[in-house]
Amino acid sequence: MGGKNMVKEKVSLAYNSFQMTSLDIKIKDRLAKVKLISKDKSKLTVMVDNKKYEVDIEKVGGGIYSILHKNHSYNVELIETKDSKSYQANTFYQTFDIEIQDAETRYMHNRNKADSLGTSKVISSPMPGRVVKIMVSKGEKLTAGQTTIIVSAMKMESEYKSPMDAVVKDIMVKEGDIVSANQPLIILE
Amino acid sequence: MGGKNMVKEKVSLAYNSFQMTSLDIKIKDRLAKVKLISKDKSKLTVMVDNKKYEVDIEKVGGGIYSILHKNHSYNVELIETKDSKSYQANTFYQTFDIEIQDAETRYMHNRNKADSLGTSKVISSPMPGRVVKIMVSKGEKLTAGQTTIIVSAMKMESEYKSPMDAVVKDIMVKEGDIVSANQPLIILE
Amino acid sequence: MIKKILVANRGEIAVRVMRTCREMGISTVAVYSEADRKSLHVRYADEAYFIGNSPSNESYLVIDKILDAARKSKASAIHPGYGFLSENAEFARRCRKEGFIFIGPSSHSISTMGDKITARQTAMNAGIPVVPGTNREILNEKGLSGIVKEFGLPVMIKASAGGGGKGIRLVKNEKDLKSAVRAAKSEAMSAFGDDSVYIEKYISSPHHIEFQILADKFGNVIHLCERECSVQRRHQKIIEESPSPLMTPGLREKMGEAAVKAAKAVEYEGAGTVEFLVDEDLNFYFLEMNTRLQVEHPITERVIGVDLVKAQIHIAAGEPLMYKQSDICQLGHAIECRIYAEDPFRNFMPDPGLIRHITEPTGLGIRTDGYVYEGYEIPIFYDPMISKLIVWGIRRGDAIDRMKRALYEYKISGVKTSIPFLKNIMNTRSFIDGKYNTHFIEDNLETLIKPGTECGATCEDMSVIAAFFDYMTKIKMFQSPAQSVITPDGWKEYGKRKSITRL
Amino acid sequence: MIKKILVANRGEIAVRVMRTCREMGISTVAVYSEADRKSLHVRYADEAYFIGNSPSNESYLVIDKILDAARKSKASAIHPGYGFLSENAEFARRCRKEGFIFIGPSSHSISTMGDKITARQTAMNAGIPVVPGTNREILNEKGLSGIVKEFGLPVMIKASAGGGGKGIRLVKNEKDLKSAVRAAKSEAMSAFGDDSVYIEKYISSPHHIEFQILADKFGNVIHLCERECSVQRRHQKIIEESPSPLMTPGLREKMGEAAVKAAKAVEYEGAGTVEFLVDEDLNFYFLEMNTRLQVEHPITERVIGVDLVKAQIHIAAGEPLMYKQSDICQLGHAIECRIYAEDPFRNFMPDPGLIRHITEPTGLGIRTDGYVYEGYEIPIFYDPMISKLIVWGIRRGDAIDRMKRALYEYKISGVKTSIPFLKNIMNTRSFIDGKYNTHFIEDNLETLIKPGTECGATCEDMSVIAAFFDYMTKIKMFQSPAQSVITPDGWKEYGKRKSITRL
Repeated sequence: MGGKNMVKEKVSLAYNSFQMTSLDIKIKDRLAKVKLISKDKSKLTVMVDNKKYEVDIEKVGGGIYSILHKNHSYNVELIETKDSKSYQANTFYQTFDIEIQDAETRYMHNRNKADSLGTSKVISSPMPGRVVKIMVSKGEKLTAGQTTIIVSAMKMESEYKSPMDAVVKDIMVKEGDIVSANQPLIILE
Repeated sequence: MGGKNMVKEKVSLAYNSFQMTSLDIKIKDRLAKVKLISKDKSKLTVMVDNKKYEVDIEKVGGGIYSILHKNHSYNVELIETKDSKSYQANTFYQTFDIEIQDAETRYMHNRNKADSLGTSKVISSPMPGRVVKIMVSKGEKLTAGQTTIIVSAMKMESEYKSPMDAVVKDIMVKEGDIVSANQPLIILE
Repeated sequence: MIKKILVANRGEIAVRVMRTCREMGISTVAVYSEADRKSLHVRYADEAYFIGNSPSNESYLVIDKILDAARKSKASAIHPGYGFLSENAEFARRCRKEGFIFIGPSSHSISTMGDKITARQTAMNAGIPVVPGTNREILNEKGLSGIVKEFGLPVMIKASAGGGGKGIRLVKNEKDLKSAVRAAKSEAMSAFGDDSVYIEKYISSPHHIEFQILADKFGNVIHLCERECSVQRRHQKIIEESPSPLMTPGLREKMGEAAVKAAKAVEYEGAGTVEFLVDEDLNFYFLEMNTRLQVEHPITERVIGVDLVKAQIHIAAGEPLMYKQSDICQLGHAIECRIYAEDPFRNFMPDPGLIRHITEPTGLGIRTDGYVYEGYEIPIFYDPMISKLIVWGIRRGDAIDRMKRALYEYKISGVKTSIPFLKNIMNTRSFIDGKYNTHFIEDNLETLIKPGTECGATCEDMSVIAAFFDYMTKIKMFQSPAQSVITPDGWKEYGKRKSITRL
Repeated sequence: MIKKILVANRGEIAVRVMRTCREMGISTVAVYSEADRKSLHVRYADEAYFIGNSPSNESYLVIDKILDAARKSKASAIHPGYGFLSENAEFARRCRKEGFIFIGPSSHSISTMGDKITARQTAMNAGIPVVPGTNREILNEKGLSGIVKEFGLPVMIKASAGGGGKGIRLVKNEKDLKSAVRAAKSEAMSAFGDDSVYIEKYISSPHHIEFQILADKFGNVIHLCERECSVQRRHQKIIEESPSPLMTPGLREKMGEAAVKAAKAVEYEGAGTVEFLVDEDLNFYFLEMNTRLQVEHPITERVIGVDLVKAQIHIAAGEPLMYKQSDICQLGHAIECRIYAEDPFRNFMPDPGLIRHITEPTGLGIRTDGYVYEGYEIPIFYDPMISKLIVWGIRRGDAIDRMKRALYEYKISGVKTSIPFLKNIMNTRSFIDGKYNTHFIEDNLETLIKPGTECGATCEDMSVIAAFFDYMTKIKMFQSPAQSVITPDGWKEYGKRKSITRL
């Protein structure tokens, strides 16, 4: 089984020649190349990197796929995360973050990387919560490690510190505000 | 509370003058007239026949509405049945068939009534199932009460008899076929 | 040790068996027909093998196909569940012949107990009381009136190969006797391919009470007390409970001993059930033995504290019983309700279809054993039972109160179910008092098939208001500035707030 | 009799209390904050009253608002659940003063046991061993070294009004003593508004074991055996089990007697819990008494067979205890896992959010007590515990196997949960062997926060294939004639077949 020569196998169904039959799919740190070989009702044959899989795949409700592969039974729940190309995949044993990669997502990635360099001076909370206390004021000079804001969620309070010596450029929230995950709270410069 | 004079109460929100603010709703054998008085977020005031209700209504997932009325808590699950105007309503205690009645549904009703008169010579099964045996053949003369077809579902077999003396005009299915609920099986004349 | 088990069944029992396998670290193999590709037992198993078309005589009943899957999967043992091939002596024999452990008794035990005339004879020889009647097949109609003189009327004509209420006739007048025998024979022939029938005295107002037994390969046999199964409709059990409200400690001991004797008489191995009829004077009569796990086994598991599937697997693996008879005692009271996909208000018509939404009861003293899930379409080919609801309470009254609460919480939508019917039973005086026999459903049918009316006028209006609100929202008639807070669909609202880009 | 109970709480405990009320035929009244309009306790109750803004100090902690709802609803009794006002002596006093039955002990019992210095003194006077330490508040720093000489190092500084791990300092070196006392005092002042602290000898490798007690208004007090609660993270319990693997019958009897003494010493009424520290040599020390129902009460319900909420209500209604001490025995083994909405792999960060999908484990020996449902958005304001999973097995090993099976089946999506962390605990040797103390999580943290890897390469590729299939279907790239059988959405397919006209 497997082996590079498998890649050359013909597509057995007559697909429209403009159709996409392969995708790059990122799972954890791995970039898997997935190529469609054939599809007949629920029977799907694909190459994942250099391994060929013949599976029977059925959607069974609740966003869950039941997959039979060599008579082994797998359940994969897919949840769309930030957009239609991003999934969280839950198997009975493990959870994976998955991303469909195409020209568009690669472009967005590069742009986000650039963005994230430019926005490293924004303080935000990775979880939604409620602003308990703002410890700084606009224009204030901060030293690295100084606590700027306290956010609480579900009885747990988290303190967010300044990553560097900086000046408070703007404060985007006030005490008592409910904030979403990753919402900018304080802008430094 | 209640009383006919309530009906005159003003609509407190500025609605577009072309908007529908009342509906006839059939529940069991009763035809209820429902009229919107006001709506502010989840707070709804309506007249149902001559009773005024101020409720707090929220959709809570799974097609279920949580309704608070005079601090009493109700849960009503709505399932669309044959079209967008027909519901099955499940409360914690009872199940109701509900139909929104407007000019269109009344027309359809009348038409269906006419239809059903014309189609009373169709033999069908009220449940989905599998045709076990066809007891008659095309052109055969039947007497009232004669068994025409046996359909099984979930280990239970049901015999369908001719409602009158008739001739078999057509047989729409064959033995072993899977049939839906109310699908025509045998046409008599 | 057994490493991998093929479960030759579907539905809730396949899942229930696999759950115990998972707890024991044993791999599971499912088999499935065309209609069952999406069934939960296929999804739950480690492996799954396709075995044919949807009708069970083309899949679940085909011995060769099951054995073929067992070979391919390299399973070491086969669990038959209940129904299908579970009481097929030929299947048990073939499994063993082809090198698999059959999780159940010997073919000999199955065939002896499977034929009711042989079973009666075996019980009598072991000194167990049986319902007075003929001990041989009725071969001709000459001796009939003599038989009736001996036992008195009414009598029951029963098929020797019987099951599921088929081939049974009650005869009250002597003049109906011959025609009833003919009818029973003809029905038995068409149902079982065997027209042997026998005659039993009719026990009036009987209780159907059964004893769970466990027997290992070393001749150790114990009973796990009784289950009361008198709530039946057309010979199908609806509700079971343990202990039986009729039982006394003395009767339990006597019946338990008789059950153990019956098992020993056929050198039984594994889990089995000995069924008895008990009359109002507490006389008991051997009825039959079921040589497999019963649908209602969970109530015994609850009051005795034993996992019966685990016990079956241990026995099949050749281990001696973990328990002695003196270890066994009942704690508290358990009741099981069977939930069927059927419409109790339309003559119990089966209602297969798509499950739209389920809310299962949970919390203290509640167990559900089911197999349907949201989005699953119940096929038309198999049994309409979709779930079993088992509750436990320290006293019988607590168990009934808990069952009412559980039925109140249990919501299945998309198909009609027997839940309203079961609720009505829980509110019926003779059930509450524990004073009922096998005529219970028949005697109370009129009140049992009345739809509930507890909802009241306001509650009815709330349904109307919900429909009004839903429809107005759907046709976008709520155009006020407040519209943004109407969230008919939680997902959409969430999507908006999280700025999810959708295609 | 009590006819209507207001439950002054939210979340799983509110629903759990209401379930028992429903079984007893008692009407239920919910109170809810702004964030809780759609919460299950509001939907489950017969009535619901709005009591204010989302933060609990503007709603669930405001005595006047609770009492106002109780008056309006004409409730006859108030059940406080756990947390919030459940151990607030003033609330108990106000409830009773205003004519409601408070389902819990007297204000006197609450306040005596609420202050840890008084509680220690009370226990000592009753002849119950306490951890060696000061019996008075530390008022100045002069006597500190004398205290340390008396008990030896290390010592614990503890806030008298303490709870939730606040105001606690461990001191290993004498030089750190003064600063630790100051720090503890300051933390206690800001957390509880009371800076009283005291000093206790540090018990190394301690077990946290508690006894459930029940006491009626007639002076009858019994204990319902122990719960082992040593699996803790930052003084918060994660997993509890009963019996304790450390327990011996002799120790159980001695500790049970001490627990009953403690309850009698404060003329206790209702359900309560006496907490002890037990060292490796099986010496035990009174730690504190919780004057309310505990989160982990279901494991006691399972092994003892008693509904603790029902017992609370009966006691509050003035009925004598149904059980004598000699009626009480443990059958089998129960384990509870607390499921939190948090990410164990990101420093246990809380993860409130929308529940997309839930599959709860069911079947033999499984109980879940939760409150979230599909489409529910967990608010940010309250406790992150969303469910409790309780399993039972005849032996401890069976219970662990069952818990693994249940955690495997338990699927909650939309938010991160502690389920993977709990699975890791079930696979940790010292837990399996029952040889663990309160340092368990700390000692094993590195392996416990490792994401699972059981899925393997093929399973990983199956996730990739599912995503491929889903995405290709979504962008309509499967255009072959076979396309009609692709049913990415069961509802749609159903809609088509049933010819539903949609708007």
